[in-house]
Amino acid sequence: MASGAKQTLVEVVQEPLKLERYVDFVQDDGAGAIATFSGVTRDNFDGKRVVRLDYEAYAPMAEKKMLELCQAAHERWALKAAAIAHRVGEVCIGEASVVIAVSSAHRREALEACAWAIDELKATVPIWKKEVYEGGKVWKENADARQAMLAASQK
Amino acid sequence: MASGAKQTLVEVVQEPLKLERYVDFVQDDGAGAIATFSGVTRDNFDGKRVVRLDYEAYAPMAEKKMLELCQAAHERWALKAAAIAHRVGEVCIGEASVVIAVSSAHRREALEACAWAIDELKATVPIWKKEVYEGGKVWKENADARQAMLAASQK
Amino acid sequence: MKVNVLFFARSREIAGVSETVLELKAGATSQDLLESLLREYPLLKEITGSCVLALNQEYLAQDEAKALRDGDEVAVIPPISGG
Amino acid sequence: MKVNVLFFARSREIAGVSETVLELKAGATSQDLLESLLREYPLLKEITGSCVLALNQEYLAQDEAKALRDGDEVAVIPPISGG
Repeated sequence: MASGAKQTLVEVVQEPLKLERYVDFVQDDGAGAIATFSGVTRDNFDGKRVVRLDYEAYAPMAEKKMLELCQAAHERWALKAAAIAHRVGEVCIGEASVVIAVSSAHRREALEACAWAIDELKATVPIWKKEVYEGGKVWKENADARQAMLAASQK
Repeated sequence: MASGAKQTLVEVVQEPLKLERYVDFVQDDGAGAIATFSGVTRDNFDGKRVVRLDYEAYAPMAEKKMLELCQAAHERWALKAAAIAHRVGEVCIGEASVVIAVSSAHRREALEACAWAIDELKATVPIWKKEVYEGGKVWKENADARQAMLAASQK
Repeated sequence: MKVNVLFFARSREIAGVSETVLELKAGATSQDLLESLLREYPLLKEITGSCVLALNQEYLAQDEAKALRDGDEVAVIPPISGG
Repeated sequence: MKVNVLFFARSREIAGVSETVLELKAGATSQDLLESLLREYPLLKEITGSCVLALNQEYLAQDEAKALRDGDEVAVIPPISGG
Protein backbone atom coordinates (compact mmCIF):
# COMPACT_ATOMS: atom_id res chain seq x y z
CA MET A 1 0.00 0.00 0.00
CA ALA A 2 1.24 3.44 -0.88
CA SER A 3 -0.52 6.39 0.69
CA GLY A 4 0.72 9.78 -0.40
CA ALA A 5 -1.48 12.65 0.55
CA LYS A 6 -3.91 11.79 3.35
CA GLN A 7 -6.77 11.64 0.84
CA THR A 8 -5.22 9.07 -1.45
CA LEU A 9 -4.92 5.30 -1.18
CA VAL A 10 -3.41 3.08 -3.86
CA GLU A 11 -2.50 -0.56 -3.62
CA VAL A 12 -1.70 -3.69 -5.62
CA VAL A 13 -2.92 -6.76 -3.75
CA GLN A 14 -3.24 -10.53 -4.04
CA GLU A 15 -6.50 -10.95 -2.12
CA PRO A 16 -10.03 -10.43 -3.45
CA LEU A 17 -10.89 -6.73 -3.54
CA LYS A 18 -13.62 -5.54 -1.19
CA LEU A 19 -15.40 -2.45 -2.51
CA GLU A 20 -16.39 -1.52 1.05
CA ARG A 21 -12.74 -0.96 2.06
CA TYR A 22 -12.28 1.73 -0.60
CA VAL A 23 -15.67 3.35 -0.06
CA ASP A 24 -14.87 3.56 3.65
CA PHE A 25 -11.52 5.15 2.83
CA VAL A 26 -13.06 7.96 0.76
CA GLN A 27 -15.80 8.71 3.33
CA ASP A 28 -15.57 12.32 4.42
CA ASP A 29 -18.02 14.51 6.34
CA GLY A 30 -17.72 17.10 3.59
CA ALA A 31 -18.44 14.59 0.81
CA GLY A 32 -21.90 14.63 -0.76
CA ALA A 33 -21.04 12.12 -3.45
CA ILE A 34 -19.12 8.87 -3.76
CA ALA A 35 -18.60 7.28 -7.18
CA THR A 36 -17.04 3.86 -7.66
CA PHE A 37 -15.95 1.74 -10.57
CA SER A 38 -15.19 -1.99 -10.43
CA GLY A 39 -13.63 -3.82 -13.34
CA VAL A 40 -14.79 -7.42 -13.19
CA THR A 41 -13.79 -10.62 -15.00
CA ARG A 42 -16.59 -11.50 -17.40
CA ASP A 43 -17.27 -14.91 -18.84
CA ASN A 44 -16.70 -14.15 -22.51
CA PHE A 45 -14.57 -12.22 -24.95
CA ASP A 46 -15.09 -12.10 -28.70
CA GLY A 47 -17.32 -15.17 -28.46
CA LYS A 48 -14.73 -17.18 -26.53
CA ARG A 49 -15.61 -18.66 -23.15
CA VAL A 50 -13.33 -17.04 -20.56
CA VAL A 51 -12.34 -19.14 -17.53
CA ARG A 52 -10.40 -16.51 -15.59
CA LEU A 53 -7.88 -13.70 -15.98
CA ASP A 54 -4.32 -13.88 -14.62
CA TYR A 55 -2.92 -10.49 -13.65
CA GLU A 56 0.71 -9.55 -13.24
CA ALA A 57 2.02 -6.16 -12.13
CA TYR A 58 5.26 -4.27 -11.91
CA ALA A 59 3.92 -3.55 -8.45
CA PRO A 60 6.07 -0.67 -7.15
CA MET A 61 5.85 1.21 -10.45
CA ALA A 62 2.13 0.44 -10.73
CA GLU A 63 1.51 1.93 -7.27
CA LYS A 64 3.65 4.93 -8.19
CA LYS A 65 1.65 5.51 -11.39
CA MET A 66 -1.65 5.02 -9.55
CA LEU A 67 -0.55 7.54 -6.95
CA GLU A 68 0.40 10.07 -9.66
CA LEU A 69 -2.99 9.40 -11.24
CA CYS A 70 -4.82 10.15 -7.97
CA GLN A 71 -2.78 13.30 -7.49
CA ALA A 72 -3.58 14.43 -11.03
CA ALA A 73 -7.27 13.80 -10.31
CA HIS A 74 -7.03 15.88 -7.13
CA GLU A 75 -5.52 18.71 -9.15
CA ARG A 76 -8.13 18.52 -11.88
CA TRP A 77 -11.25 18.16 -9.72
CA ALA A 78 -12.23 19.31 -6.22
CA LEU A 79 -12.12 15.86 -4.63
CA LYS A 80 -12.26 14.86 -0.99
CA ALA A 81 -10.47 11.52 -1.44
CA ALA A 82 -9.56 8.91 -4.03
CA ALA A 83 -8.64 5.24 -3.78
CA ILE A 84 -7.43 2.83 -6.47
CA ALA A 85 -6.71 -0.84 -5.92
CA HIS A 86 -5.62 -3.46 -8.45
CA ARG A 87 -5.52 -7.15 -7.81
CA VAL A 88 -2.85 -9.52 -9.15
CA GLY A 89 -2.92 -13.30 -9.61
CA GLU A 90 -5.97 -15.28 -10.68
CA VAL A 91 -9.20 -13.32 -10.90
CA CYS A 92 -12.25 -15.53 -11.52
CA ILE A 93 -15.54 -14.69 -13.24
CA GLY A 94 -17.48 -12.10 -11.25
CA GLU A 95 -14.48 -11.01 -9.19
CA ALA A 96 -13.03 -7.50 -9.40
CA SER A 97 -9.55 -6.90 -10.80
CA VAL A 98 -9.69 -3.17 -10.16
CA VAL A 99 -11.67 -0.90 -7.86
CA ILE A 100 -11.74 2.89 -7.91
CA ALA A 101 -13.58 5.04 -5.35
CA VAL A 102 -13.76 8.83 -5.40
CA SER A 103 -15.55 11.30 -3.13
CA SER A 104 -16.37 14.98 -3.58
CA ALA A 105 -18.75 17.61 -2.26
CA HIS A 106 -20.81 17.59 -5.48
CA ARG A 107 -21.65 14.66 -7.73
CA ARG A 108 -20.15 15.84 -11.01
CA GLU A 109 -16.56 15.82 -9.74
CA ALA A 110 -16.65 12.30 -8.27
CA LEU A 111 -18.38 10.86 -11.35
CA GLU A 112 -16.03 12.49 -13.83
CA ALA A 113 -12.88 11.71 -11.88
CA CYS A 114 -13.90 8.07 -11.48
CA ALA A 115 -14.52 7.62 -15.21
CA TRP A 116 -11.28 9.42 -16.03
CA ALA A 117 -9.26 7.37 -13.56
CA ILE A 118 -10.14 3.99 -15.09
CA ASP A 119 -9.27 5.28 -18.57
CA GLU A 120 -5.93 6.60 -17.30
CA LEU A 121 -5.18 3.42 -15.39
CA LYS A 122 -5.74 1.28 -18.48
CA ALA A 123 -3.54 3.61 -20.53
CA THR A 124 -0.61 4.12 -18.19
CA VAL A 125 -0.26 1.67 -15.28
CA PRO A 126 2.16 -1.27 -15.83
CA ILE A 127 -0.15 -4.21 -15.24
CA TRP A 128 -0.86 -7.11 -17.61
CA LYS A 129 -3.66 -9.60 -17.93
CA LYS A 130 -3.56 -12.99 -19.54
CA GLU A 131 -6.90 -14.28 -20.64
CA VAL A 132 -7.40 -17.94 -19.81
CA TYR A 133 -10.13 -19.29 -22.07
CA GLU A 134 -11.29 -22.77 -22.94
CA GLY A 135 -8.43 -24.10 -25.01
CA GLY A 136 -5.75 -21.47 -24.54
CA LYS A 137 -4.23 -18.40 -22.96
CA VAL A 138 -3.35 -15.05 -24.43
CA TRP A 139 -1.79 -11.82 -23.16
CA LYS A 140 -4.18 -8.95 -23.73
CA GLU A 141 -3.29 -5.44 -24.89
CA ASN A 142 -5.40 -2.46 -23.92
CA ALA A 143 -6.60 -0.68 -27.03
CA ASP A 144 -5.83 2.63 -25.39
CA ALA A 145 -2.49 1.72 -23.81
CA ARG A 146 -0.15 4.62 -24.32
CA GLN A 147 2.85 3.93 -22.14
CA ALA A 148 5.00 4.33 -25.27
CA MET A 149 3.94 7.96 -25.61
CA LEU A 150 4.23 8.85 -21.95
CA ALA A 151 7.92 9.46 -21.71
CA ALA A 152 7.86 11.64 -24.83
CA SER A 153 4.90 13.69 -23.52
CA GLN A 154 6.65 14.27 -20.18
CA LYS A 155 9.52 16.16 -21.80
CA MET B 1 -39.50 -2.90 -3.56
CA ALA B 2 -40.58 -2.91 -7.17
CA SER B 3 -38.78 -5.22 -9.56
CA GLY B 4 -39.85 -4.99 -13.17
CA ALA B 5 -37.58 -6.71 -15.62
CA LYS B 6 -35.30 -9.26 -13.97
CA GLN B 7 -32.34 -6.89 -14.35
CA THR B 8 -33.89 -3.99 -12.46
CA LEU B 9 -34.32 -3.30 -8.76
CA VAL B 10 -35.79 -0.11 -7.34
CA GLU B 11 -36.81 0.62 -3.78
CA VAL B 12 -37.63 3.35 -1.29
CA VAL B 13 -36.58 2.27 2.19
CA GLN B 14 -36.35 3.51 5.77
CA GLU B 15 -33.19 1.64 6.79
CA PRO B 16 -29.59 2.70 6.09
CA LEU B 17 -28.61 1.84 2.52
CA LYS B 18 -25.95 -0.83 2.06
CA LEU B 19 -24.03 -0.38 -1.19
CA GLU B 20 -23.15 -4.09 -1.15
CA ARG B 21 -26.80 -5.10 -1.59
CA TYR B 22 -27.09 -3.19 -4.86
CA VAL B 23 -23.68 -4.21 -6.17
CA ASP B 24 -24.61 -7.84 -5.47
CA PHE B 25 -27.87 -7.34 -7.35
CA VAL B 26 -26.18 -6.08 -10.52
CA GLN B 27 -23.51 -8.83 -10.48
CA ASP B 28 -23.68 -10.81 -13.72
CA ASP B 29 -21.24 -13.29 -15.25
CA GLY B 30 -21.36 -11.26 -18.47
CA ALA B 31 -20.60 -7.97 -16.71
CA GLY B 32 -17.08 -6.57 -17.00
CA ALA B 33 -17.92 -3.30 -15.27
CA ILE B 34 -19.93 -2.12 -12.29
CA ALA B 35 -20.36 1.60 -11.62
CA THR B 36 -22.01 2.97 -8.50
CA PHE B 37 -23.05 6.36 -7.21
CA SER B 38 -23.92 7.18 -3.62
CA GLY B 39 -25.43 10.51 -2.64
CA VAL B 40 -24.37 11.24 0.93
CA THR B 41 -25.39 13.83 3.53
CA ARG B 42 -22.53 16.27 3.89
CA ASP B 43 -21.89 18.52 6.86
CA ASN B 44 -22.31 21.87 5.18
CA PHE B 45 -24.30 23.82 2.62
CA ASP B 46 -23.59 27.40 1.58
CA GLY B 47 -21.48 27.87 4.66
CA LYS B 48 -24.21 26.60 7.01
CA ARG B 49 -23.48 23.69 9.32
CA VAL B 50 -25.84 20.84 8.32
CA VAL B 51 -27.01 18.48 11.07
CA ARG B 52 -28.93 15.98 8.93
CA LEU B 53 -31.37 15.73 6.03
CA ASP B 54 -34.96 14.55 6.40
CA TYR B 55 -36.28 12.81 3.31
CA GLU B 56 -39.90 12.28 2.35
CA ALA B 57 -41.16 10.38 -0.68
CA TYR B 58 -44.36 9.78 -2.58
CA ALA B 59 -43.12 6.23 -2.36
CA PRO B 60 -45.23 4.31 -4.90
CA MET B 61 -44.83 7.01 -7.54
CA ALA B 62 -41.12 7.37 -6.72
CA GLU B 63 -40.59 3.65 -7.27
CA LYS B 64 -42.60 3.81 -10.48
CA LYS B 65 -40.48 6.70 -11.78
CA MET B 66 -37.26 4.96 -10.70
CA LEU B 67 -38.39 1.84 -12.54
CA GLU B 68 -39.14 3.85 -15.69
CA LEU B 69 -35.73 5.46 -15.31
CA CYS B 70 -34.00 2.05 -15.15
CA GLN B 71 -35.95 0.84 -18.16
CA ALA B 72 -34.99 3.95 -20.12
CA ALA B 73 -31.34 3.32 -19.18
CA HIS B 74 -31.64 -0.28 -20.39
CA GLU B 75 -32.99 1.00 -23.69
CA ARG B 76 -30.29 3.61 -24.09
CA TRP B 77 -27.26 1.51 -23.08
CA ALA B 78 -26.39 -2.18 -23.26
CA LEU B 79 -26.67 -2.85 -19.55
CA LYS B 80 -26.71 -6.11 -17.65
CA ALA B 81 -28.56 -4.78 -14.61
CA ALA B 82 -29.46 -1.59 -12.78
CA ALA B 83 -30.51 -0.87 -9.19
CA ILE B 84 -31.68 2.36 -7.58
CA ALA B 85 -32.53 2.78 -3.92
CA HIS B 86 -33.59 5.91 -2.07
CA ARG B 87 -33.83 6.25 1.66
CA VAL B 88 -36.51 8.21 3.51
CA GLY B 89 -36.54 9.61 7.05
CA GLU B 90 -33.51 11.05 8.81
CA VAL B 91 -30.21 10.68 7.00
CA CYS B 92 -27.23 11.74 9.09
CA ILE B 93 -23.83 13.10 7.97
CA GLY B 94 -21.91 10.46 6.05
CA GLU B 95 -24.96 8.28 5.39
CA ALA B 96 -26.26 7.64 1.89
CA SER B 97 -29.68 8.95 0.83
CA VAL B 98 -29.47 7.38 -2.61
CA VAL B 99 -27.51 4.52 -4.16
CA ILE B 100 -27.30 3.62 -7.83
CA ALA B 101 -25.51 0.54 -9.21
CA VAL B 102 -25.22 -0.38 -12.88
CA SER B 103 -23.43 -3.24 -14.62
CA SER B 104 -22.49 -3.75 -18.25
CA ALA B 105 -20.08 -5.77 -20.39
CA HIS B 106 -17.91 -2.72 -21.09
CA ARG B 107 -17.07 0.17 -18.81
CA ARG B 108 -18.39 3.08 -20.82
CA GLU B 109 -22.03 1.97 -20.62
CA ALA B 110 -22.11 1.44 -16.84
CA LEU B 111 -20.30 4.73 -16.14
CA GLU B 112 -22.50 6.79 -18.45
CA ALA B 113 -25.75 5.19 -17.32
CA CYS B 114 -24.86 5.69 -13.65
CA ALA B 115 -24.09 9.40 -14.13
CA TRP B 116 -27.24 9.83 -16.22
CA ALA B 117 -29.43 8.03 -13.68
CA ILE B 118 -28.60 10.32 -10.76
CA ASP B 119 -29.29 13.40 -12.92
CA GLU B 120 -32.63 11.93 -14.00
CA LEU B 121 -33.55 10.91 -10.49
CA LYS B 122 -32.95 14.42 -9.18
CA ALA B 123 -35.00 15.88 -12.04
CA THR B 124 -38.00 13.57 -12.05
CA VAL B 125 -38.53 11.39 -8.96
CA PRO B 126 -41.02 12.74 -6.36
CA ILE B 127 -38.82 12.83 -3.27
CA TRP B 128 -38.10 15.82 -1.04
CA LYS B 129 -35.38 16.70 1.40
CA LYS B 130 -35.51 19.11 4.26
CA GLU B 131 -32.17 20.41 5.38
CA VAL B 132 -31.83 20.52 9.14
CA TYR B 133 -29.05 22.95 9.99
CA GLU B 134 -27.96 24.63 13.17
CA GLY B 135 -30.78 27.07 13.81
CA GLY B 136 -33.39 26.03 11.30
CA LYS B 137 -34.90 23.79 8.68
CA VAL B 138 -35.61 24.37 5.02
CA TRP B 139 -37.13 22.37 2.16
CA LYS B 140 -34.62 22.12 -0.67
CA GLU B 141 -35.37 22.39 -4.39
CA ASN B 142 -33.20 20.63 -6.95
CA ALA B 143 -31.83 23.17 -9.41
CA ASP B 144 -32.56 20.76 -12.23
CA ALA B 145 -35.99 19.57 -11.08
CA ARG B 146 -38.22 19.40 -14.11
CA GLN B 147 -41.31 17.54 -13.01
CA ALA B 148 -43.35 20.51 -14.25
CA MET B 149 -42.15 19.91 -17.81
CA LEU B 150 -42.56 16.16 -17.77
CA ALA B 151 -46.25 15.88 -18.45
CA ALA B 152 -46.01 18.34 -21.31
CA SER B 153 -43.07 16.50 -22.86
CA GLN B 154 -44.91 13.18 -22.68
CA LYS B 155 -47.66 14.35 -25.01
CA MET C 1 -67.38 11.29 -7.05
CA LYS C 2 -64.56 11.03 -4.52
CA VAL C 3 -60.92 11.79 -5.21
CA ASN C 4 -58.08 11.07 -2.79
CA VAL C 5 -55.64 13.95 -2.46
CA LEU C 6 -52.12 13.51 -1.09
CA PHE C 7 -49.87 16.30 0.18
CA PHE C 8 -46.08 16.13 0.44
CA ALA C 9 -43.27 18.22 1.91
CA ARG C 10 -44.19 21.90 2.03
CA SER C 11 -47.72 21.34 0.74
CA ARG C 12 -48.28 18.81 3.53
CA GLU C 13 -47.04 21.25 6.13
CA ILE C 14 -49.23 24.06 4.78
CA ALA C 15 -52.35 21.89 4.44
CA GLY C 16 -51.68 20.47 7.89
CA VAL C 17 -52.68 16.98 6.72
CA SER C 18 -50.98 14.39 4.54
CA GLU C 19 -54.16 13.40 2.75
CA THR C 20 -57.81 14.22 2.34
CA VAL C 21 -60.80 13.14 0.26
CA LEU C 22 -62.51 15.68 -1.97
CA GLU C 23 -66.10 15.28 -3.10
CA LEU C 24 -66.34 16.55 -6.71
CA LYS C 25 -69.21 16.63 -9.14
CA ALA C 26 -69.17 14.25 -12.10
CA GLY C 27 -67.11 15.59 -15.00
CA ALA C 28 -64.77 17.58 -12.77
CA THR C 29 -61.25 18.08 -14.05
CA SER C 30 -57.88 18.45 -12.33
CA GLN C 31 -58.33 22.23 -12.61
CA ASP C 32 -61.66 22.00 -10.78
CA LEU C 33 -59.96 19.95 -8.12
CA LEU C 34 -57.24 22.55 -7.72
CA GLU C 35 -59.85 25.31 -7.22
CA SER C 36 -61.65 23.15 -4.71
CA LEU C 37 -58.36 22.51 -2.87
CA LEU C 38 -57.58 26.21 -2.70
CA ARG C 39 -61.00 26.94 -1.22
CA GLU C 40 -60.41 24.34 1.47
CA TYR C 41 -56.73 25.17 2.06
CA PRO C 42 -56.36 28.82 1.02
CA LEU C 43 -52.78 29.01 2.33
CA LEU C 44 -51.75 26.62 -0.46
CA LYS C 45 -52.05 29.59 -2.83
CA GLU C 46 -48.58 30.76 -1.87
CA ILE C 47 -47.00 27.65 -3.38
CA THR C 48 -49.30 26.52 -6.18
CA GLY C 49 -47.23 28.46 -8.69
CA SER C 50 -44.30 26.14 -8.02
CA CYS C 51 -46.30 22.93 -7.57
CA VAL C 52 -47.63 20.43 -10.08
CA LEU C 53 -50.27 17.76 -9.64
CA ALA C 54 -49.81 14.06 -10.24
CA LEU C 55 -52.86 12.01 -11.26
CA ASN C 56 -52.60 8.32 -10.44
CA GLN C 57 -48.81 8.66 -10.22
CA GLU C 58 -48.30 10.54 -13.47
CA TYR C 59 -47.35 14.21 -13.58
CA LEU C 60 -49.86 16.62 -15.08
CA ALA C 61 -48.79 19.71 -16.96
CA GLN C 62 -49.31 22.84 -14.89
CA ASP C 63 -52.39 24.09 -16.71
CA GLU C 64 -53.72 20.70 -17.74
CA ALA C 65 -57.47 20.12 -17.18
CA LYS C 66 -57.63 16.34 -17.10
CA ALA C 67 -60.99 14.61 -16.52
CA LEU C 68 -61.12 12.88 -13.14
CA ARG C 69 -62.86 9.66 -12.18
CA ASP C 70 -64.18 8.33 -8.90
CA GLY C 71 -61.35 6.84 -6.85
CA ASP C 72 -58.56 8.74 -8.59
CA GLU C 73 -55.47 9.65 -6.58
CA VAL C 74 -54.15 13.17 -6.98
CA ALA C 75 -50.92 14.34 -5.34
CA VAL C 76 -49.73 17.90 -4.81
CA ILE C 77 -46.05 17.90 -5.80
CA PRO C 78 -43.87 20.79 -4.61
CA PRO C 79 -40.46 21.23 -6.30
CA ILE C 80 -38.68 17.92 -5.84
CA SER C 81 -35.33 17.58 -4.13
CA GLY C 82 -34.43 13.91 -4.02
CA GLY C 83 -30.95 12.53 -4.46
CA MET D 1 28.46 -1.05 -13.70
CA LYS D 2 25.56 -3.33 -12.91
CA VAL D 3 21.96 -2.73 -13.93
CA ASN D 4 19.00 -4.79 -12.71
CA VAL D 5 16.64 -5.77 -15.49
CA LEU D 6 13.04 -6.88 -14.87
CA PHE D 7 10.83 -8.75 -17.32
CA PHE D 8 7.05 -8.85 -17.23
CA ALA D 9 4.24 -10.71 -18.97
CA ARG D 10 5.25 -11.79 -22.47
CA SER D 11 8.82 -10.50 -22.14
CA ARG D 12 9.20 -12.57 -18.97
CA GLU D 13 7.93 -15.69 -20.72
CA ILE D 14 10.24 -15.16 -23.70
CA ALA D 15 13.30 -14.36 -21.58
CA GLY D 16 12.48 -17.31 -19.36
CA VAL D 17 13.40 -15.32 -16.24
CA SER D 18 11.71 -12.53 -14.34
CA GLU D 19 14.93 -10.63 -13.71
CA THR D 20 18.62 -10.54 -14.47
CA VAL D 21 21.66 -8.35 -13.86
CA LEU D 22 23.53 -6.89 -16.82
CA GLU D 23 27.14 -5.80 -16.60
CA LEU D 24 27.56 -2.65 -18.73
CA LYS D 25 30.53 -0.40 -19.29
CA ALA D 26 30.55 3.05 -17.78
CA GLY D 27 28.62 5.59 -19.84
CA ALA D 28 26.26 3.00 -21.29
CA THR D 29 22.78 4.22 -22.22
CA SER D 30 19.37 2.55 -22.26
CA GLN D 31 19.94 1.86 -25.97
CA ASP D 32 23.21 0.04 -25.18
CA LEU D 33 21.33 -1.95 -22.57
CA LEU D 34 18.68 -2.91 -25.10
CA GLU D 35 21.34 -4.17 -27.53
CA SER D 36 22.99 -6.11 -24.76
CA LEU D 37 19.63 -7.62 -23.79
CA LEU D 38 18.92 -8.71 -27.36
CA ARG D 39 22.31 -10.43 -27.57
CA GLU D 40 21.56 -12.35 -24.40
CA TYR D 41 17.85 -13.01 -25.18
CA PRO D 42 17.62 -12.93 -29.00
CA LEU D 43 14.01 -14.12 -28.96
CA LEU D 44 13.01 -10.80 -27.39
CA LYS D 45 13.48 -9.27 -30.87
CA GLU D 46 10.02 -10.39 -31.87
CA ILE D 47 8.41 -8.10 -29.28
CA THR D 48 10.80 -5.17 -28.82
CA GLY D 49 8.87 -3.17 -31.40
CA SER D 50 5.86 -3.16 -29.08
CA CYS D 51 7.76 -2.82 -25.80
CA VAL D 52 9.10 0.19 -23.97
CA LEU D 53 11.65 0.37 -21.18
CA ALA D 54 11.12 1.89 -17.77
CA LEU D 55 14.14 3.30 -15.95
CA ASN D 56 13.76 3.46 -12.17
CA GLN D 57 9.97 3.27 -12.59
CA GLU D 58 9.64 5.95 -15.24
CA TYR D 59 8.80 5.17 -18.85
CA LEU D 60 11.43 5.93 -21.49
CA ALA D 61 10.51 6.98 -24.99
CA GLN D 62 11.04 4.16 -27.45
CA ASP D 63 14.22 5.54 -29.03
CA GLU D 64 15.50 7.34 -25.96
CA ALA D 65 19.19 6.85 -25.12
CA LYS D 66 19.27 7.72 -21.43
CA ALA D 67 22.53 7.48 -19.51
CA LEU D 68 22.49 4.65 -16.96
CA ARG D 69 24.10 4.49 -13.55
CA ASP D 70 25.25 1.63 -11.41
CA GLY D 71 22.31 0.08 -9.53
CA ASP D 72 19.66 1.38 -11.92
CA GLU D 73 16.51 -0.71 -12.38
CA VAL D 74 15.30 -1.15 -15.95
CA ALA D 75 12.06 -2.95 -16.77
CA VAL D 76 10.94 -4.32 -20.12
CA ILE D 77 7.31 -3.26 -20.51
CA PRO D 78 5.15 -5.08 -23.09
CA PRO D 79 1.83 -3.46 -24.07
CA ILE D 80 -0.05 -3.00 -20.81
CA SER D 81 -3.48 -4.47 -20.17
CA GLY D 82 -4.49 -3.63 -16.62
CA GLY D 83 -7.98 -2.75 -15.55
